[in-house]
Amino acid sequence: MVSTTTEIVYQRPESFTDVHTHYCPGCTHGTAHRLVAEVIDEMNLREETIGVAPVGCSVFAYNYFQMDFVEAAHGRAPAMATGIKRVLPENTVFTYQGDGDLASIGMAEIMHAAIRGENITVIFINNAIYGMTGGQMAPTTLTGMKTTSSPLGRDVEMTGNPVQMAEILSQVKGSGYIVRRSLHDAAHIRKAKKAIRLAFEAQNRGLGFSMVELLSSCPTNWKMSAQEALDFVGEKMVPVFPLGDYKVNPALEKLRV
Amino acid sequence: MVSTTTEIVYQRPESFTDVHTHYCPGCTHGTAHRLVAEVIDEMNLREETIGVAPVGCSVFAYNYFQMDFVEAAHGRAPAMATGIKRVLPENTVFTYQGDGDLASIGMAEIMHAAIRGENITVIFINNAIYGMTGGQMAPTTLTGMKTTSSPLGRDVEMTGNPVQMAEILSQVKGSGYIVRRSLHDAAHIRKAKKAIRLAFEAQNRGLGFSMVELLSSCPTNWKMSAQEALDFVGEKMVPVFPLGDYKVNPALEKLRV
Amino acid sequence: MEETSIIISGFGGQGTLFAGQVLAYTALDNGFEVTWIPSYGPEMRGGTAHCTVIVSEEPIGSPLVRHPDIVLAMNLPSVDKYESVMPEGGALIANSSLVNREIERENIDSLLIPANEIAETIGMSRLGNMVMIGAMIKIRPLFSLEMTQESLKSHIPERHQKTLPLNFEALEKGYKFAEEEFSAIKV
Amino acid sequence: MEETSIIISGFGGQGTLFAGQVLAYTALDNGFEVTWIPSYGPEMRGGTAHCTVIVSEEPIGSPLVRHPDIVLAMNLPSVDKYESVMPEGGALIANSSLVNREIERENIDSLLIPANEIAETIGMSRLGNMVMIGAMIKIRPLFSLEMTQESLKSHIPERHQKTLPLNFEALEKGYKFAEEEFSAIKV
Amino acid sequence: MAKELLKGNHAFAEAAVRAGVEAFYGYPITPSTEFLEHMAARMPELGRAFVQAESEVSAINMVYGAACTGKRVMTASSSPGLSLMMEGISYIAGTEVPAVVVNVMRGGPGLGNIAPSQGDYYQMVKGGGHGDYFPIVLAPANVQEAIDYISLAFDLAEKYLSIVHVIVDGNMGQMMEPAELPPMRELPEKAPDWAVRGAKGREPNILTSIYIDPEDEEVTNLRLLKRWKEIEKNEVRFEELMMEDAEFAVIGFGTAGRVASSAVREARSQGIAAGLLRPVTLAPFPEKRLEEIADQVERILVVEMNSGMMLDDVLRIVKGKVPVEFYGRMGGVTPLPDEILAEIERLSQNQGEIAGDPRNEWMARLEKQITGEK
Amino acid sequence: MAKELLKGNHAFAEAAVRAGVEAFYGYPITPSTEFLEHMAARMPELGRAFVQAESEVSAINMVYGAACTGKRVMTASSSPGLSLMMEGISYIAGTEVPAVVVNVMRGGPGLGNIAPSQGDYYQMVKGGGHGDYFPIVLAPANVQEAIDYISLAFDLAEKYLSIVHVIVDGNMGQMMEPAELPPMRELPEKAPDWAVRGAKGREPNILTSIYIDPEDEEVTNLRLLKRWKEIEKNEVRFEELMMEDAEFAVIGFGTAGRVASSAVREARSQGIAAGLLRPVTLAPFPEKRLEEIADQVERILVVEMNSGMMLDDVLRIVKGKVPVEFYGRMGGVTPLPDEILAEIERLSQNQGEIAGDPRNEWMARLEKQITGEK
Amino acid sequence: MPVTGWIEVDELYCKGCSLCTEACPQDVLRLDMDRLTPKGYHPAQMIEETCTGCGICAVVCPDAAITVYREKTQRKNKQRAGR
Amino acid sequence: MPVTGWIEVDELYCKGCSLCTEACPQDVLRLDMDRLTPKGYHPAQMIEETCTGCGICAVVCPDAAITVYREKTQRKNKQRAGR
Ligand SMILES: Cc1ncc(C[n+]2csc(CCOP(=O)(O)OP(=O)(O)O)c2C)c(N)n1
Ligand SMILES: Cc1ncc(C[n+]2csc(CCOP(=O)(O)OP(=O)(O)O)c2C)c(N)n1
Ligand code: SF4
Ligand code: SF4
Ligand code: SF4
Ligand code: SF4
Repeated sequence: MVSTTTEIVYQRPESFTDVHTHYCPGCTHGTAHRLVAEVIDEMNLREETIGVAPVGCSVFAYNYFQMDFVEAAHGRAPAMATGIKRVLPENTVFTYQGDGDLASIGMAEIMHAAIRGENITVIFINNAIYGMTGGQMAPTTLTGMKTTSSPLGRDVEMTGNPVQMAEILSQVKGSGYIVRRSLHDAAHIRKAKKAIRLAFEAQNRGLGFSMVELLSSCPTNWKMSAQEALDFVGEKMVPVFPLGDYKVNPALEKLRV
Repeated sequence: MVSTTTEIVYQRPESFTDVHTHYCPGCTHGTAHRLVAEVIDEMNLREETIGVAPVGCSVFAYNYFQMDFVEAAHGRAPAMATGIKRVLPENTVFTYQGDGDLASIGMAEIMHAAIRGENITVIFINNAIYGMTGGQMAPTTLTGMKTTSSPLGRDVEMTGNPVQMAEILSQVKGSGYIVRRSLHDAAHIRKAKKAIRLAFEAQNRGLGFSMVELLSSCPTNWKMSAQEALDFVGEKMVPVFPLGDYKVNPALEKLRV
Repeated sequence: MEETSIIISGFGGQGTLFAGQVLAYTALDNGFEVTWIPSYGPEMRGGTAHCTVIVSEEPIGSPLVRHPDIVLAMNLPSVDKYESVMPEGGALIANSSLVNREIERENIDSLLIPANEIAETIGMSRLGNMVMIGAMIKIRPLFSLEMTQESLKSHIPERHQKTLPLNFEALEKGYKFAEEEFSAIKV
Repeated sequence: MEETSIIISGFGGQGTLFAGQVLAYTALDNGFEVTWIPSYGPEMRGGTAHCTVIVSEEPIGSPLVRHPDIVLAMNLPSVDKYESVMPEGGALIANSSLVNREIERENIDSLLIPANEIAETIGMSRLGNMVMIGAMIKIRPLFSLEMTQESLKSHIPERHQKTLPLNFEALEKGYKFAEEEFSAIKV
Repeated sequence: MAKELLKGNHAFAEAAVRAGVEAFYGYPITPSTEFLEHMAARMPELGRAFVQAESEVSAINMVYGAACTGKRVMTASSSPGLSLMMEGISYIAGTEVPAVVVNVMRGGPGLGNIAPSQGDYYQMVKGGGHGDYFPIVLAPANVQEAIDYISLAFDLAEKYLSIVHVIVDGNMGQMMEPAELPPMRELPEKAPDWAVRGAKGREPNILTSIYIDPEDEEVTNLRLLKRWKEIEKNEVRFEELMMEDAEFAVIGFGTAGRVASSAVREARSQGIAAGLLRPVTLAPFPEKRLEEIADQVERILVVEMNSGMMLDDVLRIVKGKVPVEFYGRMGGVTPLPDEILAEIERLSQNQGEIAGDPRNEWMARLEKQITGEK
Repeated sequence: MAKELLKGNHAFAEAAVRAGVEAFYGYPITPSTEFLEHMAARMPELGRAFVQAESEVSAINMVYGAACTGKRVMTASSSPGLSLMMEGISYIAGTEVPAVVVNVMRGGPGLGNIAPSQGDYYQMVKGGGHGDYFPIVLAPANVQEAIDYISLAFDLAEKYLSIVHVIVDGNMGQMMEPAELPPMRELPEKAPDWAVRGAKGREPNILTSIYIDPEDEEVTNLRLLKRWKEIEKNEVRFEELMMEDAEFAVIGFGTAGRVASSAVREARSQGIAAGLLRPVTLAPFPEKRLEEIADQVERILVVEMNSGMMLDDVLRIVKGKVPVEFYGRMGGVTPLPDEILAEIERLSQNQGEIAGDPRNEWMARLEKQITGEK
Repeated sequence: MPVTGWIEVDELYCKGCSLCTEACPQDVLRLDMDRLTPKGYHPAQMIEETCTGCGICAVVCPDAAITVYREKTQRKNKQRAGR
Repeated sequence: MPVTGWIEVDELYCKGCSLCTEACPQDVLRLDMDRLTPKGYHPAQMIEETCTGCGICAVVCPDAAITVYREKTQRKNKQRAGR
């Protein structure tokens, strides 16, 4: 006996507002937002979550998530999140930060949030550039990459090598879940979502600091089409920023999501 | 045919002024100062060296070294040293920093000096406490250790684990020489001096960022006698902060000093 | 000639800022005082971009104006925004390729010009901005066509030198279109 | 009694700050206004430590004075520093264990007392500070010996309670020494 | 509760605890460190939040975060630490959330020293951070006053959704005085409706200081300014000593004002009709009262532990009605009563006009004086 | 050299290059970013130092370091970035080494927006950092002036061993104007004798801002203050428009002053005897000139792109001789000539006294106006 | 009977970045060059009926503009006790 | 003939921390409880002649207060050419 039903394979997450984002077409900030919203939906955390927006292209993140949000000073999101989490330990607190925000001006705050084992989740968007201010060099900018502040291409002699935050933060005892994922195609996006899920699970279980570094695109400042930008992530960024699990608290390993 | 001559086995280094230091009796800040002065004498660098003093008990370091010195803001010595080295690349530039200065407030500056591969030398005094301000907890304070800001002993749950800067900085590509040594007895002091020599050699050879982390004592705030404090370093600190070479540029390995 | 204020407005990517600079350079090369000031910041991304150019024989005070004497509107939002604030006797030139409505004001000079289409006839759709400039200097002859072409030639970035002839052609086509289509103020 | 200012000065570790607090507590317990202000900062480390105590029946303005009425000098540098600035008729009590010179000023009351030695006779050399206090309240009876002991008893930190008898003895010995040795102002 | 002998920093911190502070985030710095140390012991035992931050930059941003939750939060530091907080303070002000910041001032500029100073007046009162904002600034002059005003600070911060600075100098932080601590306050159980605590059964709350459209920012600036006008109307506080019939007014805040009170009493005993105005709220400044005084007295002496900062505000308000003179000590030096008395005596003789900057004559006198002192 | 059409930020940066700046350390921030971008291209090709620092905190401390070597060094940023530099600026001032800091101001407080503003007047002019120090503040109003004053800034910094701030608003940073760049200056080959470059054949040089003994710090504070008095004597600069016979004075700096000049011209053409005073050095402020003007005119209008900051200085100096009114736009809004003209017209009619804060009436008017505009 | 699906593109969100058209394994998506969204972009659309409802387009869409539906056939089995 | 040595302690620098007395392998150093340095510390001193001049005390001294001397005996050999 046979019957057909219509199922919805995918729809816009509930934790999203119905606002058109200001991101450039094809910018994977949107993808990252969506994954976070989906995870929060799945875990049913929307009403208890407090997001901390950075200064960067995602400065207006609070307009797109249907939940309580604050807007931090440039680089200080982890400090602000700490201030919140310590007085509201029962709430879920996450920061969303770019690479200039987290790896440059915010280096001390992210390091010490991890060192304290602050029980927060950090979504780290590594797009190898300063988007909002128009394409200056980030600590994550690839060697030789031309930016508006490295017009001849990043010179290792003068500016050093691209900084690998996942590797560095995994050195810190306090961290509970530190991984790097990429957003350059559907398969990797699915893996990225799993990681974000685990990061929030880590927080819920009080396992300490969790961060998901997401290799992301900036078609506008890379001066590429959306698809070219994703290809660049896959072909050029992944080799410099190896994907993988850098620190996983044993309590999470069993977990299937 | 036999003759006897009198040789001087040890004397006060030339790079020292003849000023009585303000350090507490038995404080190994003095030892560290002496080793730096000896190395600078041996390498004949006194007249081209610029030192950067921190904010901390060693704030007056410039009174004890017979060379040009500047006094940085708390934690910013690596930035100040960068500003100097970039305009005077031929000079030898070193910072001397405590663990509150380098590992707490100065985390971003030390990380980025290393990330840029800034060609400076950092002498890092890890005494597991804030000395100058009267014994508050440092990021390096041992688990369970009582300080004036952790009166019940450092609680890992609330404040995280002691931070291991040598390990963390060795993760950074730009670093040329990153080691940890201890000052708790004559043998270790001799090894520490060799390391300081190599760190300055690294700078002279343009091998990039070099740091020697020195496990040091604070009898006053640890409330111990000078010797007890050294024993504490050897017995309690060394296990938490393993001595060793964390990053050595191949060009230095051959070098015998 | 006393102070003349020009606003050039359109979508990002329509070359409004460069068009303004062409006017500014021409003014400079011909001994006028001039200021050029863009809109900047997030609204640039995706959204609209406009600049204000002021040309004068006297030193210029405010680089900004509330009531622009001349407006080059390269899209509909720009017409909607500026038509109402222009002073009597002002000149509004609108890009009919993207503006699908008439100009209502009767006490200003106005011209609808299909800048994109004209540019496409030259084979370079991005040159709609030059077409608009061409039309403008016909209707409000701050400078001659030749003066404008001279300045364009001497200030266009190296990498675009090869497109100079096309730019000239765009200017001329705009100028001609205005010559033929523009009938002075209706009232 | 109008405002009386006391400075207690010596090496770090001689208990000058605590001695001042004992006076402050005694003043408080007996209904006086009082301020206690220490020297603080690097000079504390190793170097000298001193505090200023002001006792008064009126609300106290400045907690600091230039010309202290009473000085307890526990070492030589302190005598050198304060002897000259004391007002006529002031009282200078110096710890002769560490002060190997006479007091020159003749227009002030002065007493040389071997505080360390006296303390050692009690078997607790650290109590030189209490010996000095004992002598002071004899020479300048701001409060009685009993009042002082009462307050000491009720404010001494828990961990030191057991040493209370010794502290009392030190106060008494200082008091007695002053009783016997002190002959009022020479001029 | 009876009076106890309390050390400034400990008393201030305990006062905050009693006032119901729910989070303290700070970084050690002399001469305010005992404040943090007191909190390190007290807050955890009360189950409240304490974090020794990695820096003052981080501390103020932790404060910012907690302030957004509507919890009572504060930090305490000293001069250089405050400079590092300027960005965060501007953000807090721009987001219109309540927070209390204590500054135990020391000698500057730069690393300077750890001695008592009032050299941060401009930074604290005019707003050392960027943009248009209006901090409330309280300047108590004794331990009891500080205890009382620290409680008040939280109430003002919450009433006006404002940053409140409590500024004292190192003397206040380090000295002991008899004082009475208030009883423990109840913690508020319900959250303010603007607070972020999770959007449970309501629309999300968003707290931000960004208004990308200048028109919106201007509306915000105007709202802040109007709120400030309210504060100016309601919250001016000051102390006076023998001003009723005074012919010479001394104006000083904090320790300088306190020391001046001794000098004023002494002057009176010498038959000089001196009086003291001690502003307790430096912002809002007691303008009305000063205007009255300017109409009453013959001459005004401003006394500060800096190079003459409040002096500017006094000059602005006095509008040249009477001559204003200045006496200051700088770099961590606390003036003593006899110095100020000497100034009052000089003042009471001096009929001359003060041409230009009142500091000119003082500088000449001070230079002699300190070359003498040294 | 002939005039070229130059974009503000690029012109300012190139002016610094021509003035012989040997090191630029900075961090990107709108609307000053092109300044850094220009340096990123130019400095390396000239073999001079350029570092994009990890933050403004680090940038200013890099500047501090290079300043101690006696090399010509600068940074450029915008409002929030300046707040992060306050500690470093105080250290530089306390160490008495020369440095130039450019602030391209934007709307605040907090993150605010990136539109043009003058809301950092207090922070820049009064000293947003801790302790007693006295920055020189230059406020050019057009690209040419900025070019000229950036060169001057280095000379003043070196002459007075002082911090020099050059402050403009976002309009100036973003606009293009015809201007002429100076020729390249020679770099000085010998080091100042206080500079740290290695103690070769001389006693060591030590540069620090710490004076642990308050007496020593006070001597330093006095030295700084006396130097400041010199600066006040020598370095006042301002521009005027039709002040000779003016009955109504408009006072504004930077873009506000520039826009006001259009309004003043227009007012004159309507027969209103208006004139403009545009301070170029905000510190030292043109006090003498303003005093003369206060004796000459009937009424003064202060125009700013903030909530009324320079206004305080004007009130202090005018001493109530004539009524002072205020007109400001905030939050990144640039006033237009017609607004200021309307104010001048109103002013020319208004005989009334201004009771209390001149901002009260303006606030009421502005509120109507912007609710209208929106 | 094959599993079939279809998508809807919400033009409020679509920015015409064409990541979905590139990603679609069935190659059934294109940008509609004849229409502009309210924000001025050419929106994506389905041009053939062979969509399997795999959802890949939605996964890569940065603007969550796509809803994906699938028609599902299910054969109901008799439940066996104890299983 | 044994190698012998001796030390000098500069009392300007010595702080009487006794790290040297603890470290001396010959146990020939003590603090002099009868004397105070200008800074008020009991300085270290040599109490026996059996110092080998090993220099360990100087290595551990945080205040570089110790100068170490050694009397050295050397037997001069005829130099061989080509070596
Ligand atoms: C204190 C401060 N400094 C600088 C800026 C200017 N700024 C805004 S966003 C940004 C960097 C953005 O880059 P990133 O963090 O990588 O995020 P993205 O825009 O690339 O997503 C900078 C430098 C600021 N707003 N505040
Ligand atoms: C901005 C700032 N914050 C805080 C301080 C106070 N302070 C001075 S030294 C110091 C820490 C010293 O500890 P450490 O760096 O470990 O050096 P140590 O004294 O132990 O040698 C602190 C917090 C300061 N001077 N400046
Ligand atoms: S600038 Fe780059 S990062 Fe920012 S929204 Fe555009 S594409 Fe995304
Ligand atoms: S406090 Fe500690 S670190 Fe500082 S000098 Fe004394 S012993 Fe050394
Ligand atoms: S991926 Fe999303 S935004 Fe991009 S074209 Fe497809 S539907 Fe539109
Ligand atoms: S180690 Fe040095 S300082 Fe310590 S006792 Fe010996 S000589 Fe004196």
